[in-house]
Amino acid sequence: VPACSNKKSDKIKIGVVTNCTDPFWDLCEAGAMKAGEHYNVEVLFRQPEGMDVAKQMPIVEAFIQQGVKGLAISVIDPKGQKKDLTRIASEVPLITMDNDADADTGRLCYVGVDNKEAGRAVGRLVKKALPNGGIIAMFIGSELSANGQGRTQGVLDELATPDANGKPETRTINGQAVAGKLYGKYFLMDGAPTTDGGPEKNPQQYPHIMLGRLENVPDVCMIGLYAYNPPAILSAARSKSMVGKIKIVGFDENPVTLKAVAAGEIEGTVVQDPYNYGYKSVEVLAAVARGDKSKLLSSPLPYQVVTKDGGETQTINGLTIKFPKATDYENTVKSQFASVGK
Amino acid sequence: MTRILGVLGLLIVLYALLIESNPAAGSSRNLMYVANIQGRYGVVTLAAALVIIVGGIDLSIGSVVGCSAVMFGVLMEEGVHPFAAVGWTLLFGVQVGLVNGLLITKLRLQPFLVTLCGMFIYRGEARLIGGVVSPAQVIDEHPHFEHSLNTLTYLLIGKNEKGALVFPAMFILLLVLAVVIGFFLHRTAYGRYWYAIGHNELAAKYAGVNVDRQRTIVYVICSMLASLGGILLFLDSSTIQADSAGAGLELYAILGAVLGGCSLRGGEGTAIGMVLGAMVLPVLETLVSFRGLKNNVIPAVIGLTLLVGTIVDELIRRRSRVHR
Amino acid sequence: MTRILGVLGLLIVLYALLIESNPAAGSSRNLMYVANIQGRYGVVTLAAALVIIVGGIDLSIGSVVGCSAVMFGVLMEEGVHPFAAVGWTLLFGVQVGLVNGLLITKLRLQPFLVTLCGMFIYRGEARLIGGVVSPAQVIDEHPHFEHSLNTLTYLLIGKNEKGALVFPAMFILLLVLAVVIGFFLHRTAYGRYWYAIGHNELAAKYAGVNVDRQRTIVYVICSMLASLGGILLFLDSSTIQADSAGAGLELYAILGAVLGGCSLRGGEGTAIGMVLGAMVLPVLETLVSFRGLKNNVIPAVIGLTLLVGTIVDELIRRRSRVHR
Amino acid sequence: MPPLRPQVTGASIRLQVTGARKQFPGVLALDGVSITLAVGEVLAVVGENGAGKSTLMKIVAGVYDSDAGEIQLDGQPVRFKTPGEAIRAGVSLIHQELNLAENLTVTDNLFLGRELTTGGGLRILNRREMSARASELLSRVGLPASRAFARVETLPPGEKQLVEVARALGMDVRVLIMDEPTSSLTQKETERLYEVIDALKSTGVSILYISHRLAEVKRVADRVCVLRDGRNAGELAKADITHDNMVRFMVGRDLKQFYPKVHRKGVGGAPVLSARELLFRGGPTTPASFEVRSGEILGMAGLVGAGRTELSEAIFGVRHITGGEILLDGKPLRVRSPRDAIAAGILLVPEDRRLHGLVLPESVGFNLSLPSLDRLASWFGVRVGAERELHRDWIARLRVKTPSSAQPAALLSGGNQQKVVYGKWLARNPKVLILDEPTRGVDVGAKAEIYALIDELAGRGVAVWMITSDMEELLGMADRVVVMHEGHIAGELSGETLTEEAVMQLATGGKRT
Ligand SMILES: Nc1ncnc2c1ncn2[C@@H]1O[C@H](COP(=O)(O)OP(=O)(O)OP(=O)(O)O)[C@@H](O)[C@H]1O
Ligand SMILES: Nc1ncnc2c1ncn2[C@@H]1O[C@H](COP(=O)(O)OP(=O)(O)OP(=O)(O)O)[C@@H](O)[C@H]1O
Ligand SMILES: [Mg+2]
Ligand SMILES: [Mg+2]
Repeated sequence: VPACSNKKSDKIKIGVVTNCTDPFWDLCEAGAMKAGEHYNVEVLFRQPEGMDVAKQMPIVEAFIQQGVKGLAISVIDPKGQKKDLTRIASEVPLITMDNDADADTGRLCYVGVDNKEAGRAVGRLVKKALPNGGIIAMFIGSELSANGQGRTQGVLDELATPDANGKPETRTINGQAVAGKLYGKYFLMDGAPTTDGGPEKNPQQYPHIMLGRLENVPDVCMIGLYAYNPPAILSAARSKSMVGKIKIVGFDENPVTLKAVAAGEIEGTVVQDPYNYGYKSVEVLAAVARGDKSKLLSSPLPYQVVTKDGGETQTINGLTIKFPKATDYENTVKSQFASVGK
Repeated sequence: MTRILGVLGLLIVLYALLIESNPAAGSSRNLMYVANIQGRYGVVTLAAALVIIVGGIDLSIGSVVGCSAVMFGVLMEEGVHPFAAVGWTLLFGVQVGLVNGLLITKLRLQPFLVTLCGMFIYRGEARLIGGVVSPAQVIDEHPHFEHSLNTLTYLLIGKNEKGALVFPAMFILLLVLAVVIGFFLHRTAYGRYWYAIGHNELAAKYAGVNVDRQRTIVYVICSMLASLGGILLFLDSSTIQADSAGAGLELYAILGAVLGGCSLRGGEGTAIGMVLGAMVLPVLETLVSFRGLKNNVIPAVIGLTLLVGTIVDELIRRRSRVHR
Repeated sequence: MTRILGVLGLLIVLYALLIESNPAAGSSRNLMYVANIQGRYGVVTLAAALVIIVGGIDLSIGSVVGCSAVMFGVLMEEGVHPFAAVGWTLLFGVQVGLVNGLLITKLRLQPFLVTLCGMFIYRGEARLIGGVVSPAQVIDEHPHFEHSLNTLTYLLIGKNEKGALVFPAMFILLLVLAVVIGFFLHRTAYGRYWYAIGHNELAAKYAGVNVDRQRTIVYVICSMLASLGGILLFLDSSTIQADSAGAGLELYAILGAVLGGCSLRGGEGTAIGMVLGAMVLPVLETLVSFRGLKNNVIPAVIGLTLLVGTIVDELIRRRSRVHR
Repeated sequence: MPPLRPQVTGASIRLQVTGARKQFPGVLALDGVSITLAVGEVLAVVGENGAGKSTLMKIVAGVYDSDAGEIQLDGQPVRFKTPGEAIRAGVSLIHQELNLAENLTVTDNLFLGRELTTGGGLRILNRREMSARASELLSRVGLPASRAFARVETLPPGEKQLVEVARALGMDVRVLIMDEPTSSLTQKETERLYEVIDALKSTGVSILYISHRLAEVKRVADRVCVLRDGRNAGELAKADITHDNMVRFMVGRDLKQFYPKVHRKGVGGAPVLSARELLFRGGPTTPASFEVRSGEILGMAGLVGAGRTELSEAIFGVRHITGGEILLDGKPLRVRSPRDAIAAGILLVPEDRRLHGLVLPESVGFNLSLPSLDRLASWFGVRVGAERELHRDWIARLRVKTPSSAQPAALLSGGNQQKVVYGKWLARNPKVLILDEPTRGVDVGAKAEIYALIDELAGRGVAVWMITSDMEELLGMADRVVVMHEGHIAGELSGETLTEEAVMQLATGGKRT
């Protein structure tokens, strides 16, 4: 294995530690490596298994021990990890990425989108798909993670605007009483997102069953908030021949999602551009390591909204948001994956 | 016979509850869908069960499923024709089984340890050879594969070119495989060897059975079935992630086998039991979702149901033993 | 003796590679850090190993660790004093072990099945009683617990109030526990009973051993240790997520036990072996981090290293058998 | 008497082993043993426990590889690497210990490894053919044809042993090796086996026969080869096969007072253990009543499967008692587990040493101490000194042939394992001692010692209940005999009435004369 070669380089080392393993982070890695080349630093990039602080911290510790001159971490629990992050920030220049922590931990800046804002963008896509209101069902891997909570909240906030938020309501759908919640004109099935526990737990079955409960019901929109959710929804819809009869709104840039957006099967997807996370994190840290603090970001990165036809760049809530065309964005992602050999 | 009475009862109760839960749940379309998932589970359950019968265990099943799914996709992306890719992927399974089998029989390593290492290794291999793969991507790169891939999907998964489920092909595949395996287990000399080896290796050896060879064969069949499971997973899923595809499946497979009457002490189990055992979890999961249970309760409900099922099963068996 | 030679060699090689990889890797701070993780692993390894010695298996360990960690946090959030919460959490472990033990001995269910159900059930319980818990949150809600919580963390984890590691308390805890368990295993009648049960339950029964009681005791100890592992996890981690905390730990624990010389057929294993076995994985993981290996290769490297270690171990043992 | 070397003519030699040597860690099991076996001959191999008999047979049958020496089969040098090879060459071994796949049926076991199949490589079982052949094989060893479909684990040990014999009969054999085939058979089945052996002989099959029952050897053997400490100690031609000759070669001295009655008075005292109308789960429907008195040896006879073991297990707390009661010293006793029985002073030396008697992978010492740990334990663990003394004491008293007390029990010869089971129980002071086939596989010398021990115990007032299938032993040792037939107690014999004929009559269901 070439990576085993033990040449001691004098290059500045920058560490990037994510919160779990995911293709999303492969894109981030691609960006980080690219920036490493650009700024002549050695990038240590690690994806710990399974959203577990107990697995993440030993890697962070090992990086610190190796003398990294900058560290980017995707925080799992901002509140719980505060103490550790504060301690780490006192030893090494620290930035947060993808998931932020409190500013008083001493982290230099946050590289990532505001998940709540991105969630609002999803909400807007839903509104566009079902302008007269309807029934929505949301799918997510875990309702415990900070970014998941932010996204969900954003969607619901947007849908509820300007009406009241989360009014419990029971509707009879296909002869079954369903306890849900009403957000504006939108009725959320079961009153909460369906969590599926991760991509390995056969995520298709949940949208499939949901579609079974919603058979022949008009004005349905299904929302997938983790990268693998939109493809799972799509596949379930296909297997029940319901593509086109229901609306689907996605999140993240799974190749299948992008393709479906291009084909008009999915309304749109909100992407975070993880490549840029990696690139920016390393860029910022390399500069800090060389004593230059001017590159620190002062605001969250903008998300992008991918749709079939794309659109003009807009300024929304103070962020400059791009609306790329699905086919274009697909090609970008493909070349990013290719650069890490996937 | 009493060995499968418990699991049969459990299944009947679960199906009854499912159909009662929602009119949509009892629709033929939904039952077909559930059957298809059962088919996919079943293939790996057969794999696990065979190894359990010869007194071994295979923890690498989940990773082999994942690695095979990724490999199948990557091969096609690289331009290998879908049918050929099926062959190569199954061959990969054979190789995995051979390595497992030889390490266990020739070096006399503990199966648990060997296959646990395998679990790491093949997960790593999956991640090395690819990140995300999907049929859509393959067709994108090689549009001329579309037809063959659709044919494969139709034959193995039962979905038409639009992705609509037409018939539960995976369940039919499971039945076919179970009949073949059942034939070998219950009607041929090989089956006798496997049961004998599982219960008392020395007795088999003294009777002149080539224990090492038979064991290795079983590990090969097991991993080949796991590879087949990977192919099914790829064809059935919209997208495969190397880091998670098939993860944890070995436990479900073993669970299915044990529910179906295999004993981890080896030497016990029937083909029909394996099929029934594999059918439990998918119905249970569907039931739980249809009931609209909160996600938080789901693992607990599944665990408790299985436990109650097991206890009832044991009581039935005990009762029948007394009355014999 | 030869039973631990292999794992000892493996450890020495891994440590040598670690220290050679980077000057910082051999620093006392880093070694202490690694030792502490080894301690945490070790506690659950002891748990798994004891059950393995009596010929059982416990797959619920990971979930019990997770559930105990969450429970410990939730109890304190509800206003239970940290010291009392330790007691209650350990009691929870005792209860889990008792249930497992009774189901296995009285109803004669297969340990694999019972504890697999337990794996679901306690994961579900963890998710039901709490989502995310952390010491920070506890202190937030009950500032007067801060002092006791810090004391606990200092004593059990070796971290001061700032969260800096001062001494490897968990490793010391592991050594203490191993000595106690070693005493029971190797010096008292209980240990003899456990080995006898693991090898030949009937012979033990005919020799007047209360097999059911001894087995239940072992399951209770096991789950209690798992609960202790949960407490350590809570104190050591800055945050605990109910759906993932401790997940998969049972496999690591069993791996440690088996590397340390336990056989899954039961009746084998030494306390010192368990400690050594538990030490392998943390060094290996640290080594991998220090070598700056690419993510994708890591699982494969871990798997291969363990496999090579196992093979070498077996060869040593075989050689020593011939030369004896 | 000079060792006699009866000659076998070259032409008819079936099997010739020359200079076989086998070294195990710490034990030289065989040190250059040679044997010759003619066509259609029965050669008995006798010797003390651990003399190397089983090892020699395993070498011949391809289970072990020898360190040195040569084997010729019908003039051809052979060296089998696996049992399978040996079987295919016509050399079949009935192992000293049962080796059956107990989860399968009797038929499956009879044909394991050489199933009758159709379909070429598919090897589809030809069940009809196999069933037919199976019932024929079973009838040859005297088992009912209905057993063909029973799972082996439901059979009593004696029947399992017969299944093993039947299996060997089904093979196309040139050399059949029987390693203590009769150790769990009663006289009736043994007679049956002799008939089988005679039939085989007449078809030219050569037989190597190992037994510790010297009367049997006298009956079947054409020639006797005696092994001692892994070497040839001598051979006896048919005419010279007498008990004393064999013993002299084996032990190197004469044995006096084989069945001692030194310490006993001959009649028992007060009843110590009584069973009143006892019924137990899974047992026969007829209740059993009997008693064992202090200071006597109660013998219990019956055919294979008569239910003696079951009855003793019920009293020992292994089987659940459903009716009647057990009295100990006249007071009712509740036994729910062996633990209760042991606490009350009732000890059982079980019939199946590998299943119930020993923790095979553990050491001899471990096994010896196991039931006595409650006495050896202290607050600081097991008392090492006391334990070591116990080991030394019993290994010496029973002359267990083992390199040390740390040797795994699995590596001892069969007879030595039996001695360990013995020592394990005698190390505790019993009140009632139940012996189920106490001398199975034990050599004559050790038998004499065990008998002396039992006699001494009985003399001290212990109530001994001895279940045995060895008629000689029964008549020699028992003061009183209870005979069982198909689960119920058929009658009691003592003094004048205690004769071989009477026992046999009761055991086979005949009326008492
Ligand atoms: N696998 C083994 N490993 C170590 N020692 C062994 C092994 N098998 C046998 N021995 C030893 O070799 C010697 C000969 O054993 P063997 O079983 O041949 O005796 P035997 O004559 O059959 O005795 P018995 O009449 O008790 O059956 C014994 O001392 C025994 O302890
Ligand atoms: N094929 C069978 N299936 C079920 N039970 C059987 C079968 N054969 C025998 N038995 C039962 O097993 C019992 C024999 O057990 P037990 O071992 O106590 O007899 P035993 O007199 O000790 O004979 P042995 O000399 O074989 O030890 C009988 O009561 C009989 O009912
Ligand atoms: Mg022998
Ligand atoms: Mg008996």
